[in-house]
Amino acid sequence: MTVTLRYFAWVRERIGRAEEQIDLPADITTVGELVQWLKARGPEYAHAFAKADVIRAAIDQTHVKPQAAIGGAREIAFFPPVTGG
Amino acid sequence: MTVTLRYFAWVRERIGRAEEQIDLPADITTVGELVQWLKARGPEYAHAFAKADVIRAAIDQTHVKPQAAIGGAREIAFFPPVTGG
Amino acid sequence: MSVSVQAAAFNIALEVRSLTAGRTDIGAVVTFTGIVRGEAKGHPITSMELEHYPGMTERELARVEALARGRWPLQGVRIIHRIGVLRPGEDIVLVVTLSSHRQAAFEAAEFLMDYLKTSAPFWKKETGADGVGMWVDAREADNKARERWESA
Amino acid sequence: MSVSVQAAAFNIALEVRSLTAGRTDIGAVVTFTGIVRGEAKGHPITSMELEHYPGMTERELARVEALARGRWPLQGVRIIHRIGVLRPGEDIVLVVTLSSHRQAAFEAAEFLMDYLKTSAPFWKKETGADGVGMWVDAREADNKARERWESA
Repeated sequence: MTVTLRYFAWVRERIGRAEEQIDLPADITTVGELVQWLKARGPEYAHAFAKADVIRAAIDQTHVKPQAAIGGAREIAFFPPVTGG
Repeated sequence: MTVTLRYFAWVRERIGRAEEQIDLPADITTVGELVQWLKARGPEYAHAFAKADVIRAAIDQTHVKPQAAIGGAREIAFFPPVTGG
Repeated sequence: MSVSVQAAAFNIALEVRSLTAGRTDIGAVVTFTGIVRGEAKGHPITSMELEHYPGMTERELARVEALARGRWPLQGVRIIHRIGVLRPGEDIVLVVTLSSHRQAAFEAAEFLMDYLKTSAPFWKKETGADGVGMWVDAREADNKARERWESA
Repeated sequence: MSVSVQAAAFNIALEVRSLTAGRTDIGAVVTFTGIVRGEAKGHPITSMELEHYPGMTERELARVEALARGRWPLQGVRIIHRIGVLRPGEDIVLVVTLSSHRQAAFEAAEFLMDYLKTSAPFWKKETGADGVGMWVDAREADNKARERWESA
């Protein structure tokens, strides 16, 4: 399954890109598993996700918890806690 | 002692005037006593102060309770509960 | 002078701008505007007249402002209360509070309105479609709203 | 559409007027404006950049607005959040709430700000006098402010 990953704020800066398409391995079923898989992709990912519990995620533009099932997600985003307003 | 009395809103309308000067009898020492004395002055005063506990008072432009001493007041005002804002 | 009693209308943006102009220490601005409604207790009203106690009004508003400033770290306060005859849809009152953080600005604005409603010497008279003017009764809810600050 | 994400500045008076024009059922209008401060943790900042997640931002703001409308009797809501580069003293965000009575307008405005601050996908980066940009950390106080609505 192909999924678009999007990164924002310092997650984006550390990874060095704003978005990318990935082929999701069949054994990755939750957001938390995806984070672990990404961390193994290279030092920039390891750096971005070093404190994985700080990073927030959204599936198809809705906030989700790490244990959320990826299901048929088209777009998964990772970002720091929000600071608008 | 001469004191200026001022009336506002429906207290003013019932009494039929916005202000007047009175010579304060020596035995009137509190706002509450002044109200009782005013009520005896005529039907328009009796009407205005019929529900004396509803009427608010101010001495020299500061809110006071009925038991407040009149002391050297120059201006005593009577009015309904405020409804601004 | 941050307290005004006036017949003229006000402009929220101009009032806020005059308080914030040239400053970079303000993080939060809260405004409250009270407006004449076209109905009172289910009956249409055509106008509202505001009577007040000149002199005492300004004193009370200044006193209430001082109470708020003693309670929250405010970088600015503005109170405007209109008097005279107003029509439905017209502004009655404006309260503006400025602070570094939003909680203080929100709380101070609520506090100012609760105190203003229960202590500033204004009285409203509403005129209905029949041309008869009726003095507005004080609301118990306003006393309750004020009391929460006294017990806090 | 009562939610806007835009680079352009806004005018509070015009926004309020567009919500109240021709209406006589509104008694209370509360506005909150968030402004860029010239200092962060004691250090001067020269600019702030706001990044956001286009699409999700509008969805979150609309969701938060719907939550507020479900909780208070509101006659209007407006949310504007600016993006891009802003300087100290410039407006960041505007929330406007309209109701018949002031308590609802105040509470809904506070609620909207608390939810906006903790769920709308915006991120602030502050640039100091040395030209170095620093991402702003989320404030625990904002999470606490939001939690009070969840237990209420």
